[in-house]
Amino acid sequence: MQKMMEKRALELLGDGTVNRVLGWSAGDFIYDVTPAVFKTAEEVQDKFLYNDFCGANLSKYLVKESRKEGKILVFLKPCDTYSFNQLIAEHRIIRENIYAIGVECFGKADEEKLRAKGITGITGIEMKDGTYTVHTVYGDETVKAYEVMADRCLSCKSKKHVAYDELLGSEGEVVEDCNRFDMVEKLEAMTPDERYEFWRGELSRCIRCNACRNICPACTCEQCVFDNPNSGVSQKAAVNSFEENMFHIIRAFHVAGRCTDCGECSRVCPQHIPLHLLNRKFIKDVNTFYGEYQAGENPEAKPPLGKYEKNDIEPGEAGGAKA
Amino acid sequence: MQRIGVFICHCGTNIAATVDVKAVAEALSHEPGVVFSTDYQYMCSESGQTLMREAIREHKLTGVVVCSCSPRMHEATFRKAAEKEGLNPYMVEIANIREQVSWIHKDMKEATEKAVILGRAAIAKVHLNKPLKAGESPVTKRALVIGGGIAGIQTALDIAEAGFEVDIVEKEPTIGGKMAQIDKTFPTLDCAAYILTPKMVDVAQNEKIKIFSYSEVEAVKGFVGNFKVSIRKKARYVIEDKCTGCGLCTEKCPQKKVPNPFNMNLDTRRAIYIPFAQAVPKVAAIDADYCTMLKTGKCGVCSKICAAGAIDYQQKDEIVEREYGAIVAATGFNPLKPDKYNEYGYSTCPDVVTSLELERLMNAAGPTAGTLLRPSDKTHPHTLVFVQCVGSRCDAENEKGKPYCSKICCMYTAKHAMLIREKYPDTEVYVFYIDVRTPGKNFDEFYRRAVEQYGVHYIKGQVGKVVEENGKLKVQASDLLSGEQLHIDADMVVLATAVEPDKSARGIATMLTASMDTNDFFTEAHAKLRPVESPTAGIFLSGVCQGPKDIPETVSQASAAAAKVIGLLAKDKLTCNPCVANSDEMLCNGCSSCEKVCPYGAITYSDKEFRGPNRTTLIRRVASVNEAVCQGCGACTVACPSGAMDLKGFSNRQIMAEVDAICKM
Amino acid sequence: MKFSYYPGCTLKTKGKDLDTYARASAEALGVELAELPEWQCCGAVYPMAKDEIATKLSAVRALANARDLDTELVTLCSACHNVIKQVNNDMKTDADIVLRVNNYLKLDTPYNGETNVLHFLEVLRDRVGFDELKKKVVNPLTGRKIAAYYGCLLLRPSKVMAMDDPENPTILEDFIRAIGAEPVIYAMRNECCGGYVTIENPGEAKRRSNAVLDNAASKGADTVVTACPLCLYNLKKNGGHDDLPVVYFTELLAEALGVK
Amino acid sequence: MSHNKNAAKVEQILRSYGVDVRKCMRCGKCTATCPAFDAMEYHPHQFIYMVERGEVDKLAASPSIWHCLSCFACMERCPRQVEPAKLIEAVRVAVVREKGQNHLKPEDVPALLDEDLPQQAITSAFRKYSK
Amino acid sequence: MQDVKEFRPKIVAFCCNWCSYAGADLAGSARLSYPADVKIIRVPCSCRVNPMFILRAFQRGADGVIMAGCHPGDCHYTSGNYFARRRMTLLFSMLDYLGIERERTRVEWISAAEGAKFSKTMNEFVDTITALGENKRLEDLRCKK
Repeated sequence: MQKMMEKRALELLGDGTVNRVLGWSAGDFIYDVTPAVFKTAEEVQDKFLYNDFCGANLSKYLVKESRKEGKILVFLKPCDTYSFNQLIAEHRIIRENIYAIGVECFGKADEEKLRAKGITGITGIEMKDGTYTVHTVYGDETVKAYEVMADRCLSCKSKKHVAYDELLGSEGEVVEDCNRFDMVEKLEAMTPDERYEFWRGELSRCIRCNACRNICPACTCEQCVFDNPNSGVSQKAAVNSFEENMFHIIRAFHVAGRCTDCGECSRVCPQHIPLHLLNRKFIKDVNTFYGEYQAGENPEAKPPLGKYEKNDIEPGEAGGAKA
Repeated sequence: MQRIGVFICHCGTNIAATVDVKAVAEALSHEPGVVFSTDYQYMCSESGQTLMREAIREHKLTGVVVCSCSPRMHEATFRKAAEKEGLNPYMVEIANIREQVSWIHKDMKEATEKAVILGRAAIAKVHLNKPLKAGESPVTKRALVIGGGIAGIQTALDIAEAGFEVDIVEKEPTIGGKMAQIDKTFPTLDCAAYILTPKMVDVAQNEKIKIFSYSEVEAVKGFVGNFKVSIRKKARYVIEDKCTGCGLCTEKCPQKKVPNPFNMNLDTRRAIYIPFAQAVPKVAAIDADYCTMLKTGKCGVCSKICAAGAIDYQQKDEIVEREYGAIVAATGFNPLKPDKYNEYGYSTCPDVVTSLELERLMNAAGPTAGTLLRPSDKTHPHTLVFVQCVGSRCDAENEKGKPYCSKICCMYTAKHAMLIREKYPDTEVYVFYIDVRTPGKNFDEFYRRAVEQYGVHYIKGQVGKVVEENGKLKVQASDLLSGEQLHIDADMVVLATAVEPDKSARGIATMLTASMDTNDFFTEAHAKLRPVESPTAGIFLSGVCQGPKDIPETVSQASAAAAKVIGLLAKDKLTCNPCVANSDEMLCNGCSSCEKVCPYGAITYSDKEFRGPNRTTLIRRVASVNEAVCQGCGACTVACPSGAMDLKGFSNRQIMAEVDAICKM
Repeated sequence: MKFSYYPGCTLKTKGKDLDTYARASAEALGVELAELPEWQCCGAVYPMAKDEIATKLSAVRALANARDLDTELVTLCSACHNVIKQVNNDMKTDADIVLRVNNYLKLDTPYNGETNVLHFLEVLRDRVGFDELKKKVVNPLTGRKIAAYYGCLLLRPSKVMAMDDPENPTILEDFIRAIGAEPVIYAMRNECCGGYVTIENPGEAKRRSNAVLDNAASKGADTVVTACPLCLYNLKKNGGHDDLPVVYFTELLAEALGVK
Repeated sequence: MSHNKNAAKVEQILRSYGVDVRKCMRCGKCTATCPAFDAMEYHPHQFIYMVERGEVDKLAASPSIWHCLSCFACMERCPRQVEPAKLIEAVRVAVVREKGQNHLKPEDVPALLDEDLPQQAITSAFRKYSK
Repeated sequence: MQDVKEFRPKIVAFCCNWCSYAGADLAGSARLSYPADVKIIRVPCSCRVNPMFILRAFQRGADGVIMAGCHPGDCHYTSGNYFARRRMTLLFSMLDYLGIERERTRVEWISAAEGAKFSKTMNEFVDTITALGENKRLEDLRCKK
């Protein structure tokens, strides 16, 4: 796949269709992949990478990149295409300045899970028939994919590309039984006290590094309310438990109906707080109360908080979690 | 830092009896920014306002807090007073310590504490207040009246009299409404037609009035002074300008079996018809549900005989767009259909009729040419039983009826009883009542005449069951004063059915954003002091759409509504509400979230250049608000994730400052 | 189409006809009426007092049994229908009664009004459909003029019974049309026949039932149908119209379906 | 009877009844509709008013309460949802709950029967008239 | 000077100007009392109520927050309360999910004519919150005096 992508990138750069390529670049380690913009064929040949560690969602970078001179090539995994569409719906990226190539994804590996299995010194990774072959400095290891796959990929909602100019591989399909709400349901089934304890345990670890917000493709505000001294709610470092509550509830509310459930927030959280469970609660409630809605699936669709029905459920009837 | 003056109103003893006003003034004087704090007996009085103005001058106040009655009462008064002293009126805030404190709390300590807290919240808000300047919008000097009954007719005539243009939209082919169906009017017993039809002619001849008959309001956009209304002119298949109203077609049409709603379906008319002889406009209409030509393409009799060539089978509904400065709802009423009250046998016995049906049976222009005959066998009835309050005064849980008194039934029943006894002295007339309600000029005298002069039997009690057997209506009823159950063999039973708002009213209210009560009557802006205005600016109420009324009351209210409309149309400019949304372009993402929730389409987007880093320019899509269109609901402010959209006068920070002040306690 | 069926005491003895003809007709219509394995007398009159619990228990047992069998519950006798449907409504809406009944009964699963109660007439109208019924009629009762007698219990209180318009019902008339006869509409069809005081005050019962049949006869009826054994008894015995036979609606149904 | 005892009885009846008697607007439709009017000494609208006035003893002693046919017509037709039939039942229940006040005794039954009388009539009579 | 102090909740009520605030005025003029613990903040429409305000109130020590607006269908601005309804439905469900007592938040539709409902609602809400006790789960302790 990497070869095919590299080939197309070079062709498109070569024929002048695009003047830049947005992709992934290897860092110090093969699993330490970072998004990067490649401006020349040399850079592409030198640094471009696509492997089972390329989890980062590139669509958000287009907010800035698509406003620059010339067209840019971007590679989008299925889940990234939802974010891409949502950003188009919100006029945050300029479609004409983008050439999007959809690339297949069967789930990305979680380096930390590999390490927990004792697999270190990784130099390469390949997947075949649900098994990873991991090349390490100590030799090759094989491991069942589901054992070391990122959590968000284990409950992947869709392998379908919903937006692209060109596809490498198949278009893919929506995953029907993705079970992504299992944990939400589990929490809902708890008593309020248990839920409170759960979230206290999770959110109290927050260090307000803002990584979740910075990575989130729905958080593209020119200036975040929490950074704006005039908003009346801007805050400095976390001092007190409420701060994280406020920040995370408001952040989740701001992306409610817009979050595509890409899972980047939880992926980048250095404290491993399952932030996606907040977003998924909103998604589940929206589905339950107002009918199935997948943000980014269709850029023309009206968002659930931008419309209403006269007989919508009343807040008092919504009931929340059942004990 | 603002320089704030605080004024605590005693409201006589209304506030001062429960709130220690001196203590409140003292406590609030220590709040940051407060440079003056006092109490006074009546802040809204001339001298109270002078006190405030002097303080503004002497203490160079930049903000004012008045702790008094509800801002819905006197906010405007105090703002005007401040403005006279050169202070921006929007630097004045009210703490409501009457409705929310003194009137509902008894304990003085508790009430005083709460008053202080509400005062603090208002002070906290004023600290963040900014001078606001209200924009102006022009006024379209034309009014729309929805409904062409006596209410709409009177309102339109009065507005036109003052020199303004008026359009009447009437859903039926003619104006006239319910009054056109009525025979005589109480308490004078003059003929409804004699007094109504001249008015209808006045409407037709008035150059300022345009009638859209057989038309309905389709959509309403805009706001006070600047409404844009789409009117659907329903296809009547007759060209209005060509039809001379000769009526030949209505005699020659071969389709004779069309129920005639003007006569309460007690007789039939043709498929092409003019509702009644005095119709305005006197233009025929074809009932598409019955016209053979429209249904099968075969017939065309009316077209052949129409010398004016007015028939147009191809006519389609037409949408007309018109602009108005004010809109009057005069949508009227209908009598409740008593088909849920079949203990009285309405659905099964033709001789059980409603009062409006009886009007037609007694009207010279009605199906029996004014001779009272039983619908079943066209014989003269000798015994009539009237039942009052059918569907009125029901418990709120009763699904069949209405909780209110319909107000007009006692009087029209007395009228019916009297007229029948006068014309047919051989009849016995019984009226079963719960109470006889006759508050009105010459009303009780009228009712007493029915009893004393005409010998109508008024019985305190109700009818429980009507059984039709061998041509008689066996009426089983109670007589509560004698404690008997009565069994009367009657020939006719007349039901005084409840008045209910016309079914179209709910949809019209929604279009007008005018509020309604649970019975679908329009709500007035103030039950006592603003009875002909809707709370929505520029929307006025005329007639029964606001609540049950008789003709004199309807006409009074119609004229009152007209006076309000004239007052509005006489203005060249209206001051807009300055508390509108405002988008901070530096923060706006251009994401369109706000636009989706704006009910007025007040938000537009444009690409703007912004300075980027390193002397670059960035083009960004940003929202802007049309301040003349925005009504200031604030829906957009919550939809906006970046906080770029805010509401003047109710900004995020102002509201949060109030929250903080209240929670601090 | 399978339903749980609650016949009630009277239908096992004096009102056998009502039951037998219903079963025969149901079979002909492809409706399975499975009699509840155990049922007790419903009490024949709905206890209106809010603080009466004991007299509601047998109805709740029947309702809970039907619920456990995952079926709707069909009744035939007007009185049983009235009692069971009203008790069921209590079990849906009155928290206090629900609590006390369940505390008393100690069912495996507390009963909360889950069962849907249907009168056999409703089965004919809403499940089989009168149009469908009409197609299955082999022996239409053409020319017969039949007066439907509803009485009190089928229709009232209408908020709970919710079968038809309590003052101008049509279900029996539509039924009569479906079996090929002509319905006779008369005002007394929903007035009480006085059945409940037939022991206590036969004079009163006579006056009431006589008024009903007089009204029906005046409209030209040749037969009166009812769904209530007590009404049938009372109208026959006290109605004073030997010229006017009173029969169960199921008898005419069976006749029309050719299974009598 | 002392005032307090009467108050307790009224309260008991109102509890069984479960409707607010003050909803009644005294239109008399219940009495107009009542098929058992002729047999009664007091009539439905009076039941309501008497309970409202606390005159339950007079009512309890009256044969009227046994003449109600439980046909629900007054409940159905009352415009104020006052449900007089329920009140009458509440009074009946209060009476039969007092020992020895059973209106119908088993030993009286055989004399009343004929061969066609449905069980329903006897059962309902017992339910209504006895404890 | 104080003996055992009974718990008096802090309750913030956001009321829309056209219906519920007018309903509160009507409750006032009809002298239909409700506890002084309820403090009203006037907003133009229920759709002006930002979830941030509600969280802010809790942060600053409110024990209960109620939002009151026009009945659905009767919004002065046509549709504001419909949007507010969706927002609050989701927000309250989220708060519940985080283990914050559901009873602390409430939405009621109270018209300008429903003074009695206003008073009844506030009385009920104060009772509910009093029974629940102090809000500890959302309070920012630094904001406490």
